[in-house]
Amino acid sequence: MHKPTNTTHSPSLKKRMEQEIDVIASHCYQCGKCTAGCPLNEDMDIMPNQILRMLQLELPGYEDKLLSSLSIWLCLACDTCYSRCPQEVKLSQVMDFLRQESVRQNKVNPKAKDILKFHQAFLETIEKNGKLNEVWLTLNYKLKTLNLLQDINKAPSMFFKGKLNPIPDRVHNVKEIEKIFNKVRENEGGTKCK
Amino acid sequence: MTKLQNKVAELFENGTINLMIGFKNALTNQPVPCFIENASQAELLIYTPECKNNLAVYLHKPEVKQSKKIGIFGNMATLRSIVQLTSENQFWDIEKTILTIDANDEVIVFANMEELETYVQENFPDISEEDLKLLAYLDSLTREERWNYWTEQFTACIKCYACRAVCPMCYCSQCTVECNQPQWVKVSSKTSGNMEWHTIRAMHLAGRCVNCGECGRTCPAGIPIHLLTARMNQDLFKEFGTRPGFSTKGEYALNTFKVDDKEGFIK
Amino acid sequence: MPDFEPKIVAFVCNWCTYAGADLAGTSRTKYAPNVRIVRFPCTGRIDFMLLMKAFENGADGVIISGCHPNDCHYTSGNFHARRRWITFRSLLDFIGFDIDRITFSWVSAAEGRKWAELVDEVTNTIRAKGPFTEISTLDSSKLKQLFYDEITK
Amino acid sequence: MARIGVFICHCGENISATVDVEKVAQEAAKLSGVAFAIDYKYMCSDPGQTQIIEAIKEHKLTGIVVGACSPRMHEATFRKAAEKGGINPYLCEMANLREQVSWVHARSEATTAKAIDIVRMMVQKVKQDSKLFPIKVPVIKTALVIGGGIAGIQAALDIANAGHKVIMVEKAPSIGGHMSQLSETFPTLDCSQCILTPRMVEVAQHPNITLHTFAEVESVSGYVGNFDVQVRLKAKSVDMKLCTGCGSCWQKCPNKKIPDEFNAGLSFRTAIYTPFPQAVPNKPVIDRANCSWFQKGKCGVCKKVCPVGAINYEMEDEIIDIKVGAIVTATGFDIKHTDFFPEYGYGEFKDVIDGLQFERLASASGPTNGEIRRPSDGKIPEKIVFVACAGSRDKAKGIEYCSKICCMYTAKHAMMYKHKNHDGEAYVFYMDVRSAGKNYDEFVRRAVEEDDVQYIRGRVSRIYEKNGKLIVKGVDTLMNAEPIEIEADMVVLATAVVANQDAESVAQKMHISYDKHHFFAEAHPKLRPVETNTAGIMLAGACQTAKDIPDAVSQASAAASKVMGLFSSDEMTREPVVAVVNRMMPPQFTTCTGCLLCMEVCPYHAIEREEILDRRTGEILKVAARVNAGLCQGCGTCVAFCRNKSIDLQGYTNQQMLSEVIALLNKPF
Amino acid sequence: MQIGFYPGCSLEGSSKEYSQSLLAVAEKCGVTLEEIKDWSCCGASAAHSLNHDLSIALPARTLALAENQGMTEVVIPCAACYGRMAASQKAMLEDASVLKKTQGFIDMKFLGNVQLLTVFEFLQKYIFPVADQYIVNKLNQKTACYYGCLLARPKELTKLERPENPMEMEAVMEKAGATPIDWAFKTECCGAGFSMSRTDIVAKLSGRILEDAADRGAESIIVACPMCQSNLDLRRPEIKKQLKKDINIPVLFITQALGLSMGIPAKDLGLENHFVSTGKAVSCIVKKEA
Repeated sequence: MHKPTNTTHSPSLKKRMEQEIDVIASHCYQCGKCTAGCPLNEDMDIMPNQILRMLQLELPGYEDKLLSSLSIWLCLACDTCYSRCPQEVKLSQVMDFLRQESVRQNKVNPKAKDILKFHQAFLETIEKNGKLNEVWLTLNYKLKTLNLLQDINKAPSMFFKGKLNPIPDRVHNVKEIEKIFNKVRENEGGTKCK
Repeated sequence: MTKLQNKVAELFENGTINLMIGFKNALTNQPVPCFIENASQAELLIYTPECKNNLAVYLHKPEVKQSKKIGIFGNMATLRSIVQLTSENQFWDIEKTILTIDANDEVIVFANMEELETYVQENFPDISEEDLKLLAYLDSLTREERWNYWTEQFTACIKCYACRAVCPMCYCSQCTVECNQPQWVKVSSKTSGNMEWHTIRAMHLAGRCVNCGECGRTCPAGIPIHLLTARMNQDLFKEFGTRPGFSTKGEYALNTFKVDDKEGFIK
Repeated sequence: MPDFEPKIVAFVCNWCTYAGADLAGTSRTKYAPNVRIVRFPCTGRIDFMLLMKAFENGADGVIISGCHPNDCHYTSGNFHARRRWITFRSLLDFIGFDIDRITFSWVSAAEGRKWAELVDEVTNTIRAKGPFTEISTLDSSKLKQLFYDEITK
Repeated sequence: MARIGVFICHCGENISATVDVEKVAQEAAKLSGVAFAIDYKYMCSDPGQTQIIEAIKEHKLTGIVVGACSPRMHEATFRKAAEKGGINPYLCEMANLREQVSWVHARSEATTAKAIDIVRMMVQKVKQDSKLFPIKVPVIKTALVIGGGIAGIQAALDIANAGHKVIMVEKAPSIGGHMSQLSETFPTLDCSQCILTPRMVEVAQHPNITLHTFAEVESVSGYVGNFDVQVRLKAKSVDMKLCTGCGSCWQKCPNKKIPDEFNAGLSFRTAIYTPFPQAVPNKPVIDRANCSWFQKGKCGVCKKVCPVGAINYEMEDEIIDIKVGAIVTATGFDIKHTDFFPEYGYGEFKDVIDGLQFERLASASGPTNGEIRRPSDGKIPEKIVFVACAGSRDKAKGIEYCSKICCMYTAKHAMMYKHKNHDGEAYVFYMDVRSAGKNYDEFVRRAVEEDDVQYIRGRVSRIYEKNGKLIVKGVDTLMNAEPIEIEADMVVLATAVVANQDAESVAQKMHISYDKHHFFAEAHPKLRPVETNTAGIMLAGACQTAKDIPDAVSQASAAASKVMGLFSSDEMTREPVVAVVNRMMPPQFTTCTGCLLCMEVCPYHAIEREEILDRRTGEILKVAARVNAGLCQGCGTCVAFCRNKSIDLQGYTNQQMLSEVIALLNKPF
Repeated sequence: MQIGFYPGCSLEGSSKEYSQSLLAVAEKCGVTLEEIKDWSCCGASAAHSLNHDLSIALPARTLALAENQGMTEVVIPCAACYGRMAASQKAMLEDASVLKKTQGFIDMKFLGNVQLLTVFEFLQKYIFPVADQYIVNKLNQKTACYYGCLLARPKELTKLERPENPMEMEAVMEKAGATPIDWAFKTECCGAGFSMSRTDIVAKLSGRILEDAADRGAESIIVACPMCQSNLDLRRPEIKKQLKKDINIPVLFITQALGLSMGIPAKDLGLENHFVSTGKAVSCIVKKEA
């Protein structure tokens, strides 16, 4: 049983979100159209419209529930919700925000660890090469997740079809890319890309 | 005889016009406005880039209006004025034939207002370079500096109203400054009264002035008053996209509105 | 000057702001007595010259207020007024007039409190700015200066 | 020389508690032109007013200032007093010393000073006041009703029954409007036509009503009591006098494949047609756009078969001029069609239909004779999904408002379907059920409880077709946002109610204002809901906003009563606070330069072009602006706009406003 | 007039046949594409999932490069890359503070004067006018044109006329002599970025898409996004498990299909790089009767 409490101290998750991205939680009037259209609604633990509801209510305990939910990691940013939302709520941006917040406070849902690791592996590869090299990404990811055997069957054929080239094709001034990463990190002590 | 002179002579002969307003050389070899009353005088007519005067102003003069069929030679400013004045419903009582000389000095006689309009719109001029410089300079000043600059200028004003006399847009039979019930503008030419005059003038021309610059050129005190209206025009175009002397059905900034006009300054 | 009390003239429309000011009264909302209200049928009626005249005659600040957009009793008077103000402001600003002494505001017949707050706010800002002398001293000082320049030439 | 009297009211203690009223009166007495000043406990009381009246007589006052409450409170009172005293009522001004002084400031020097300033200001003003006299305009006691839907019909009948002439203009070939298309009506489920058609006939037969169908208003000029209206009678190509309505023409007409507007496109009609069997008048017109005679120049069958020779291809549009005193605008509404909904298939799925189409399917006189069948294959649907708020309350689609009638008619639709197909399933996707109204919520509950219609709270995200079924992807927000997929046979979208296509141009013709959705604007959202801002033009029905039948009808009767009120006297008086263009001796005539830029400024189109002619030769001497006092409402926008002050506003003249300002400031506060 | 070209990472790796075929078609029609020198990754879904600033900065670098290299238009065939690039451009143009910040990150100037083209826009603008003279074959098959998310959404970036049921790809396919089918999953999501981290989801989503296409008798599926292609092509075994049935409709890139119609040999279009044999699609092709 939740008791509404207006937490005057630290700004609520909603307030912080509305600071950072161009979404006003109260715009959502809970019609559920987002959930109805979401390709992953069956797999989500908290439905898209409920995520907004929880933001709106600002009840204690909701913040943790949200940040440790699986849904925010399942969202594929396919924007089906936004494109049909009668109130034009940019839900995919909400998801991005929640993901980043959940990493900051490291509340990432254990079931989502792989997804997170993939993203991190991805960014690391870019930071190193400036471009994505699928072999590196794959190896890097598999090392992170330790499920080395996944897709092992595909590798050779991919290789022969020329879809995998183990020699990383790099951006010439990779330093630039690194710089960008570092600057971004400094700028907001927020999400570490590592 | 030049193309222009021929054309005008022809217009006289076939009776299209019985008065021509144009430019001739004065003794000083300065071009001055002139009135041609028959074909034989046509050869006086000249046109050089120095012919800056806005001849549209003469179209208001009763003496001119008397000779109903009037030909007028238009530099860009004059043409724009005619367009603007038409949108202000001023030429219901005269027949006018409008001539100009285009870039590859061909003489154009406009068959109708639409033609004139399109010509004006195609060759629509910008504010002159030096005016832009001046405006930019004034913008660079602080408010107080601007205030001092302009009050200096207004102090120099002697209220001769030459600016009004040369302006084709100032055609009121009785100007606000002549109203004394109530007395809107102080009669004396003290600074404050002068400022009243110049603000009124600027406001009344805002969105109507065609930037011919006559007022500035003619001012005996050398006050760059044309800048006031020039700036008004800039701002109105920025705010509302209206351009004086652009169309005979011209949208005038101050008698129209948009529901979403910006109002950041309103509390 | 410590005990300076600004003179503020308010040009308001009859249907919204004047009624709003009345409402402030009926609900006994207190505000600074520095303001004097001149009643117009509509903001569209307010001639820009009246602002000049107010300042010339010793006003330190002017409030212009009427119905919110779309609420005009005459449907569009305030819209026309708004354009006139936009234009006049940019002119005043261009000649270096201190436009912060003019306050534009929409106050509806229901916004008695807003009116009271507006008056107090304006009174304070103007009090802080001090008396408005730029125009009243114009004739004397400017002319003197001119003679001085002449002499020192 | 002005002799002004100043009367300062204590208003009990209301003023005197904070303002030193005696001082105010004394100061006032010192003002030039003030012949008499006094303060008194209650000026508005009888003795107070008597004092004023006597003072006027005794001191031969030329004007009075009453320093009391707000003019919005007692101006009328004191102006009457002034009149009783024998001076023109408009020579009385009020200084607002209560609402704007004593009630808002503490007792202090400054407060009293302010009071004095205000009095001084009003004294200056009253000195400049001139006698004004109320404007009287005659009233033409004929009303124009635009639109022959239920609202128009109701208004017309009410006015006509009160004994006034009414002219009704309807753009369709028959009156009846949308109501004639409805099957049954909520909350009683009685047949729409059964209650409507008698009214339609009554209109046609009423001695006071002139009916113009297939006609449109071309232009409206003039002002309250005296409108000049041009009406275009579109060529019907059928001579109404000769035609007997036998119908042999449309039975024989070869162009049979024209989508039938009356059946919402679910069936076809012919090129010469009467829109529906109960049409009034029940005589056909030719739809020239679809007639081979007018398009290809051949055919002429109808002319051949017409027994009375009523067909006339040469007939042309006719413009008639009518004079009316008041106008009731009842032009009705339209609905969004299914092609408005990308996520519901851009209107490409035949079995996704809108509310009106369902009405026709369910109507006994409809294309299926009241059997609800799928447009695609004529099968009787076993599962229908009803989608409420389709397009309404949808900012993304540009319609933020609630369409008001959908909740009720959706419940009705679901009910009717269940009544006709007992083992069919009906699902309603809704966001809220808005059923405020007499017996409305009971009606909705009946749908749920007795006819077990399934209400699911949530919006439908998408509809697509698969193997002849419509897959409806929704969600149940009450069931932990459980996604729901329904394989339906038919989907009914309760599409948004919108303004008519031509609403904007109609409004512009009438010079009435409208909102951004092109619904016509009432003069005041609460207190003047049936009048427009243009005096003499009233609103009725859904042209103002979405309305159900009872609302439309009550507003229509209200509009009618407003018209009757206007018609109750032969002439109407109006406040003389109007703008005037100055006049002077020839040859000047006026200082107006006739730039006519002010015409655009006037919200009431009250400024006209005037040509001043030479009496003998008749040649134009001058062109100037003229204010039509009948139309002018006295906002004064033109006055502030006029460059050389040729226009002035009575009661708020330039002279007055300026001297008020100066008077106000010429003393330190 | 130089048309810039941003292949993006996948087009250099798992989907190189996409760029291969695009370039082949362009060459055939005498249009030269200029690859942006030293371009870098757009950050894809990882960047915007983990770091907002980064998701703008990474594309910004490449955009700035393109500007410096004097490009006025850049084709971005990869739907994902296009989405990120366009989003970044929009964000910077609309918000001065973002622009300032980002320029700081990449320390390069960004003007925003490069116009980004989706593969459709490119084809319509540069290939369509000349296409007919090169089209020699009729694909002669029922194709399901599959857009996925990023080509259709968000609506303010992908300038499609009918985001819920787009027709741009159909137009191309009709030119190529195929018969596009009307189907329901055109713009449903394929699982996109989960191709590695959540294969189960990919299988489910892509499964639905394949199934609907199959049910409606598609002989080939046409895509314009490397992620869609690899999910629908590469993940067949998982999809098979999911659907408990085998669907072997080949998945071609729009440019491959167009290439085929222009008679470009399958090899130069990288058609043999697919997991699901494209033979079926190729076999349908007939000569176009003059």
